[in-house]
Amino acid sequence: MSTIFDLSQPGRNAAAQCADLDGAALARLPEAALRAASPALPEVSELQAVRHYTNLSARNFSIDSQFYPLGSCTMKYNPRGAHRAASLSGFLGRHPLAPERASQGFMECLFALQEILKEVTGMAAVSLTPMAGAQGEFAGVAMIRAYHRARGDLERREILTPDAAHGTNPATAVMCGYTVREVAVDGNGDVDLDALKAAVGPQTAGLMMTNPSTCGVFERQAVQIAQVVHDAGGLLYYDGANLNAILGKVRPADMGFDVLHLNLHKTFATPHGGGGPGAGPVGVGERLLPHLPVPVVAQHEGGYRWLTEDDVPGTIGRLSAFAGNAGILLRALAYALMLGRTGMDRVSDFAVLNAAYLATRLKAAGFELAYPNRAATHEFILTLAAQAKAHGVSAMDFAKRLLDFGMHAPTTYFPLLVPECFLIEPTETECREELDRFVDAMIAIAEEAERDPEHLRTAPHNLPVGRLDDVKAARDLKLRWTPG
Amino acid sequence: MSTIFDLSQPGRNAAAQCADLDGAALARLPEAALRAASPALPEVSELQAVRHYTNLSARNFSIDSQFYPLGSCTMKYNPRGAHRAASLSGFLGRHPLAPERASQGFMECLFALQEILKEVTGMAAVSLTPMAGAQGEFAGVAMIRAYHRARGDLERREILTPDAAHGTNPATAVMCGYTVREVAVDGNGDVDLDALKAAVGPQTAGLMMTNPSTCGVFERQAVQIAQVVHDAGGLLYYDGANLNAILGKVRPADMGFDVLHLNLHKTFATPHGGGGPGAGPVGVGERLLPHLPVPVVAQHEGGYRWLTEDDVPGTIGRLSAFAGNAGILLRALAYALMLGRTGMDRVSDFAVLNAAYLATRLKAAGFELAYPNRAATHEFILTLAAQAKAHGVSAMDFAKRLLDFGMHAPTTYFPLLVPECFLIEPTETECREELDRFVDAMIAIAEEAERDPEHLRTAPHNLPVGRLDDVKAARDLKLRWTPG
Amino acid sequence: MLEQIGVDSIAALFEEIPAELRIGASPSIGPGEAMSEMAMLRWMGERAERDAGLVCFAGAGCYDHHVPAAVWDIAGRGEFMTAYTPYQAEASQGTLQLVFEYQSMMCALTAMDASNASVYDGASGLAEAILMAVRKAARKSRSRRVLMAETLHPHYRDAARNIVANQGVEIETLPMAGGRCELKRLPDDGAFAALVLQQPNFFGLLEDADRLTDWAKGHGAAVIGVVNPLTLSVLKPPGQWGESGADIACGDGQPLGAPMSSGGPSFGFICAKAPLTRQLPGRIIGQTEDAAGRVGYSLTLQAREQHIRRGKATSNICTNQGLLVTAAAVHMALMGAQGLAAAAAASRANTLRLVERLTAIDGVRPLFPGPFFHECALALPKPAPEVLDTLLDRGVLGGVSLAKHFPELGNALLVCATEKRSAEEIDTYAKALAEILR
Amino acid sequence: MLEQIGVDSIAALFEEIPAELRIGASPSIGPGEAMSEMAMLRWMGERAERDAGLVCFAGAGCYDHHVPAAVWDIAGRGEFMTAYTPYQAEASQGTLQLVFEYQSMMCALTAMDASNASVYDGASGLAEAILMAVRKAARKSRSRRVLMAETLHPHYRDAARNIVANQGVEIETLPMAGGRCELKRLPDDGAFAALVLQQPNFFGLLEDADRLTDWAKGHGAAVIGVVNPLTLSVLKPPGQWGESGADIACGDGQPLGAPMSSGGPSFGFICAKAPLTRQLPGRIIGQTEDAAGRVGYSLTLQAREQHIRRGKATSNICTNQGLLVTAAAVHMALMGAQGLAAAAAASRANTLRLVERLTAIDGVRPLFPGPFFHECALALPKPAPEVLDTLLDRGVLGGVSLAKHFPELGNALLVCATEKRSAEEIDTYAKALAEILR
Ligand SMILES: Cc1ncc(COP(=O)(O)O)c(C=O)c1O
Ligand SMILES: Cc1ncc(COP(=O)(O)O)c(C=O)c1O
Repeated sequence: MSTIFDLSQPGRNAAAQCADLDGAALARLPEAALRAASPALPEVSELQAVRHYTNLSARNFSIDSQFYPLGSCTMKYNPRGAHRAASLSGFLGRHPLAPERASQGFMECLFALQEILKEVTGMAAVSLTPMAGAQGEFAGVAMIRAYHRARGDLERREILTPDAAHGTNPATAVMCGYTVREVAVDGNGDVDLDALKAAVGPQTAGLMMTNPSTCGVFERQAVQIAQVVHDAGGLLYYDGANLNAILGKVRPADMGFDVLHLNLHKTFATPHGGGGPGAGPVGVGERLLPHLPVPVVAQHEGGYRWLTEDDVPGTIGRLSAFAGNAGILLRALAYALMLGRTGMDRVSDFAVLNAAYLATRLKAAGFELAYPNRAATHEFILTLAAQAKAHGVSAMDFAKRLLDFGMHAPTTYFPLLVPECFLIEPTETECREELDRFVDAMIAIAEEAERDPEHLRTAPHNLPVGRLDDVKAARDLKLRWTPG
Repeated sequence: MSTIFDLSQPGRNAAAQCADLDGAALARLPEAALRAASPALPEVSELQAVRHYTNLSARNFSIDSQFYPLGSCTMKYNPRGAHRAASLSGFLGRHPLAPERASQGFMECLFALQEILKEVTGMAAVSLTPMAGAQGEFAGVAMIRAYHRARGDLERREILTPDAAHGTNPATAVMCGYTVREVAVDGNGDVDLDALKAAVGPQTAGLMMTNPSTCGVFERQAVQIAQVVHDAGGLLYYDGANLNAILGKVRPADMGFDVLHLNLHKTFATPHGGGGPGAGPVGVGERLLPHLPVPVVAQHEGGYRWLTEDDVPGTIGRLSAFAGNAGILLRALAYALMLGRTGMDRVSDFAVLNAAYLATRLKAAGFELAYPNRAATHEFILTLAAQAKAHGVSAMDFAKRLLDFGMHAPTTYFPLLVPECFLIEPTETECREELDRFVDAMIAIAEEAERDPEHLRTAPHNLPVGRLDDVKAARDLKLRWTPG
Repeated sequence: MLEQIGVDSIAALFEEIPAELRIGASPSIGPGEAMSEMAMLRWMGERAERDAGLVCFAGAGCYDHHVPAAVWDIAGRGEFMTAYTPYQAEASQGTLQLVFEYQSMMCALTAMDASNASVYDGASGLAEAILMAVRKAARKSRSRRVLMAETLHPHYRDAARNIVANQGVEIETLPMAGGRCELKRLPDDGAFAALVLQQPNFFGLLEDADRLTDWAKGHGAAVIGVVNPLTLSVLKPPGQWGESGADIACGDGQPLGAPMSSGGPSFGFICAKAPLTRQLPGRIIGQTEDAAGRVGYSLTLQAREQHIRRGKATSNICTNQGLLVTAAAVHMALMGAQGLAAAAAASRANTLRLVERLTAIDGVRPLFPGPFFHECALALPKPAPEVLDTLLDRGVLGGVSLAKHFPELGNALLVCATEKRSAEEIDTYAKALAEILR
Repeated sequence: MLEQIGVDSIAALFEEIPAELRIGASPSIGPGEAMSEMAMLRWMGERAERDAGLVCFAGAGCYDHHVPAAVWDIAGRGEFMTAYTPYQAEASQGTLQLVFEYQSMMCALTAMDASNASVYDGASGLAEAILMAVRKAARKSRSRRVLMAETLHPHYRDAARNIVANQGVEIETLPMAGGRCELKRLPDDGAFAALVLQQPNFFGLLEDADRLTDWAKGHGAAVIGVVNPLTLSVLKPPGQWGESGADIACGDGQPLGAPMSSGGPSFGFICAKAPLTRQLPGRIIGQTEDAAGRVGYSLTLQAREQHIRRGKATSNICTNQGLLVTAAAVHMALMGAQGLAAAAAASRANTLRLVERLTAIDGVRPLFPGPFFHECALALPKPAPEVLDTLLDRGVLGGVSLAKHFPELGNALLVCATEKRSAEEIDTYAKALAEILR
């Protein structure tokens, strides 16, 4: 499809969006500060822009249009009502630095969300400010660091992660100045306790893990793991990306975690926006309370006030210009209000039911589960190694061919431990018929893999473009439009 | 694609939309008034409904996604800003029967629109209440009828229309209790003055016509026609569907028209919504003033008030439950405000420029114009009779094949006078490149008609369905979903 | 572009317009300086703001119901909103299938066989329904008389009469007693083409639809039921009234996903029993197939319509209220029968509460006996317009005065509390009214 | 479904969770009774309403600009809003091409060679930019010292420091005089990895970006320009500062289509000169082809990212602010260079007017000399927080107090009037302030 730049014609514009350029206002600016030539932005009519982007949008798979069982990502339906609530003009039009007195409605919402997240996680306090899971991780590990430092315990230079951990975990540890040591996961998807015991020591600042793990199984030794790490003087970090599997069933605090982040955009109703935004609030136990990032909302004389650096002297400080992704926090609150007490529980009920059903059916259809002895949680892993060996088709070939069936592919090649893997998360909002359609497609593709593997290897065939050359993209770097 | 009923499963619902059913509230109703069984509406989750209708929407051509040169229909881009303005919660939340004191903002808007429409048409007064062009026509002809009756002139039983008139014109005349007499249009698209003179008489209540006419040319004898009809005691009705061709250039009142309707959804910014809604305000000269349909907004003691039957005793009365399609009227006002004085003129400038350019290019490409001696107005007619004769392909075949090129077809077979015709209205909001693409497509199809006419006759080939069997639709009537 | 056309100015393109008609170089029409979108939104916003903020207890044909957020997110999609009437079926399957689904839902709600794709609104739709019945009668009784319940919404009565009178149709009134049709005054003289009754009626009361229908059928008249589609989730559908059901069900679709919007746009619906299908006005969508046997949808029975039949069409309607039908289909799919019934029940519960609170005030009492659905007419000790005006100062739109259309009923006020009204809002209203009437 | 799985209850699916960890049958977590969408919207609506209605004269990194209605009509389309990060390129060409276009636009605005697909916000983005420069310096000067203008937004300074300090990066301050960087206090000791300057700076004043850039380049330090993208429609882009241009341009994209939204979500952008491309954090989209030679787009240079490189990634960022980038691309396409420049100029004109009006009041004067862009720091005769509080009662959000971050500046207030502020609103503010200070 043409780019918007290809549609551009000098002098064309969306007239209604151009106030008269008040040259006089610019006259008093120093010449040297001004730009010599207008930036080369596209010059198009309003219709052209609207049509171009409308047509572009049709080239996306999305929850609103397709089944999207991308493991670890929780691509579920997020109620439009939550989006509406966050889009109320009173919220959208609020300046972040408005005085507290003029912010009580908003602050009440944030406070309510803090309380809800405390309840569902069992933590002592929550700060809503991190802007995504990875920033939540950063905040959490930075707090662990601040904790050890505050105690004068300066030699703890290492963060442990299971080798199946999400990439953000080790990357976060490094951003916080730590080195990473990976701990093996055993054949049933549990952390190898002996390996862990061997790995911990006085250099251990903490362990980052998620539960259910990225292997799609519930880590049964969570309490023992906590024991081992705590005994070594380390703290436990809970990556909350998989919370939808246990919402209302288990609280991370009860498993012994000291600090966690939640991916509100996964568990609590934010559509993923083609890459974001999200929100990654952190929750802490008593030990890390003094280090919570600011701002935080506190109740105060029948109203609400911001806690800042002055109130939390040990804070790791602010991590963004204002108070985080406010709009995403409001969506999460709206969602929680609609779920209510009983609904929280239902989220994990259906997340796990759907995954278990899908796993059962795929297994019955002859697919191999990576952890056949384990119960599926909200997601589970298939390994297509047998198909790869027999027919020379990779998990990626399966994935691309699924697109032709009008379904997004599951997560491929993650976790890295499992060869030719599909990490499948149907989510709690899909209905059985959609799951059945997926099974049908998988069966059809498996048959095709036998009959005509080349058709898989060259898939997709029904999309606007065929399989794209990633190597060329990286080799002949073209990162912006240039004329001609 | 499955229907929403096919997705239905007993007991499923969009939980957040179901308040608890308060059985007690219904208990006190008489048994006989209650329904025995719940209506068979679909039972689906919110995700299912959203996904179903999102995917259905992708099966539409629309202005936002395609060039749509449907003659007479003015499929132009309507600024999203106008839609936004009409969607302001103060407007959407207003009850139609709120007292005037609580309606001054809204009424000021309607009054402003009345004034603008008076100015652009030159009429003495405007009533905004008709809900579409055809209801505007009804109101206009009903006023003509009321006028003659009020004068005791009871023998005028006939309404004249050019034979090229839009179907709503004769249908309206009949709805108003008149018989219709058609007057021939000559080879240049002008009304045959002699035929008109022969047709008028004491039975003539009035003449309905549009200018530019449905032949896509400006009726040059408008003043003479008015003279003839007026001399015979009839009144002149102006069908304002084509006003975008002359906005700011000529006023219908100056051409001698006594009454008119405007299609706000064509000239003044309302997207057509897959069939509506629209708004068809009527304007009248002095003679019909006493018969204007109510309600109308009047200025009153520094504010605004409704004129009703009590204020306009000769009114043809109200035509709808409330005050017409308020939301569409607000869009029209928003659009007019953005156009301003100079913008009105620009509408017709570009409407005509685009049509003239397209006509010139198509002619140069070998297509036959129906009125080659005439200047194009905002639209023009092509006749594909030569192609039909040479290759056995109809205008409909051309139309269907155009769809394959990602463009909507022009209006086909209207006006009926011109064989195998395309009535083409590019509209004022399209840019030149889009027009050129259309010409390219037409040339490609014309070549294909020579080479492979069957490919046209079986088009479309690239859409979700092939050519649909209209005969079967009418013969095996299936007007609603039934199970199985 | 001018060069290709062969002219040297845009003005030259208008040369066929006789010079004496042309407005001239600088037209002085229109509303002053062009506003940017920003300036326009400010101007309109100020006016919208001016009327905003009343808590609505008015009904009378237009109701403040909840509309799920998803409804207009979907209906507002460009592909639905900026498409035209689906003349090119293959490029319009989105609209066509959606309307087919809508027709199916409306048939389910009304227990009728066919639905069209909408008319302008409930009132003008009633006129079309009457014309359908008169055309049908033309083959039998040839009657052009229509009997209309006095308990019908007065605006519906007016609009319908204003429209059908042009074709010589006469409307006669079936009088009411106690706010409902007086059965014993059903006339015995001559033939009627149709009986028009509203259920629940204008006052929110339930008519004896069964007996009225049976009477009409017994007298050779068609029955036209004017109904509120939301209440049909609970109430007996017109297609099942009496022994053989009404012939036509019509009404306003506003309670199905349309904001009040000052009364428009909403949409009118018309559903009919099979023998009347070909009398329906406007668009109708039918299911069909392409050459490969794929199911598709297209406009059907077009020979009823003005663009084909011109003067012989069943109506002059062309543009209808398509986008509102789109919203209604999505609304019904999201709400389901259960959601609609819950909204209807909650509206009734709230109105019961409201009436209880208001009639606890000295001098306020129900105007009529008998069960109402979710609207109720009250008798006040002071003129209703005056009371309503004072309530405005307290942020309450207290209902609709019946003074204009039913002066004989005294100080009468029609109130309604939908499912959106909270207990506090209802109590606020009661408190305000008590103070005003003190 | 349970039958197929072979269990008899949903609870059985959770049996692997150790019993002692399970919350039990009736969890008491969460916010009470489930609300319907309607009830939730009422609850949230009441709170949104509570803070609404102030006329905004606050800026300081978040601005009340006009956003064309089309922007969010497009960005809010389900296909954009409910898609994930475009890992499956063939099924994500919509997002991918759009971001590619966005990158191109940002490069045009900043005169840089490459842009990423967004980071969280301007402040955290600055931290990433600093880490980029430090990594680059690791190959040369190995300096971990960064010189940061005192005139930078204090929240940016804090956030950046809080983030980079964990990696042992030291931030030193380049002091200001008269609200601008004091050139003569540019240090001479040792090497810096980077110089960070903001243009226009926190006080709205214009720095001598050319000389600052030349100094830094002369001393082997990278230049990081923190810029407001709207002003770049008018101001010299960082890529052209001084002799050879800044190395990195970053900032907050909020002025490009994002409502103020209490500060988020907006998005951070980072653009860089070619040598730094591979140091960029987060997603980058590249153009490529399929086997048939059709142009397509995909995530590229993924070897920088955490999902591939884990601990060796350039950043831990994963989820970014994609939807806001979507809005920004549509916004820039609709506004064009001309529209952006007009909005910037109108904002400046309004702020000039505002400052003129406010400084006409006794005791109110500009805090600093010299040209500002569209924000201005004023000196007041009373403490700013107190004045702001009183202004609230008159519906005016009068600006941002500098008391907390710059107590040494006395009673200082930072004001801003965007293109959305009308002359009347400005006059209302001036009148209110005059009364308060009387
Ligand atoms: C298990 C896990 N941890 C962490 C993250 C990072 O969260 P975010 O993308 O919000 O930064 C993700 C997201 O993909 C995840 O799946
Ligand atoms: C020339 C002409 N007249 C009248 C009408 C009828 O207008 P409406 O569809 O709004 O009823 C149309 C609409 O198609 C038209 O093109």
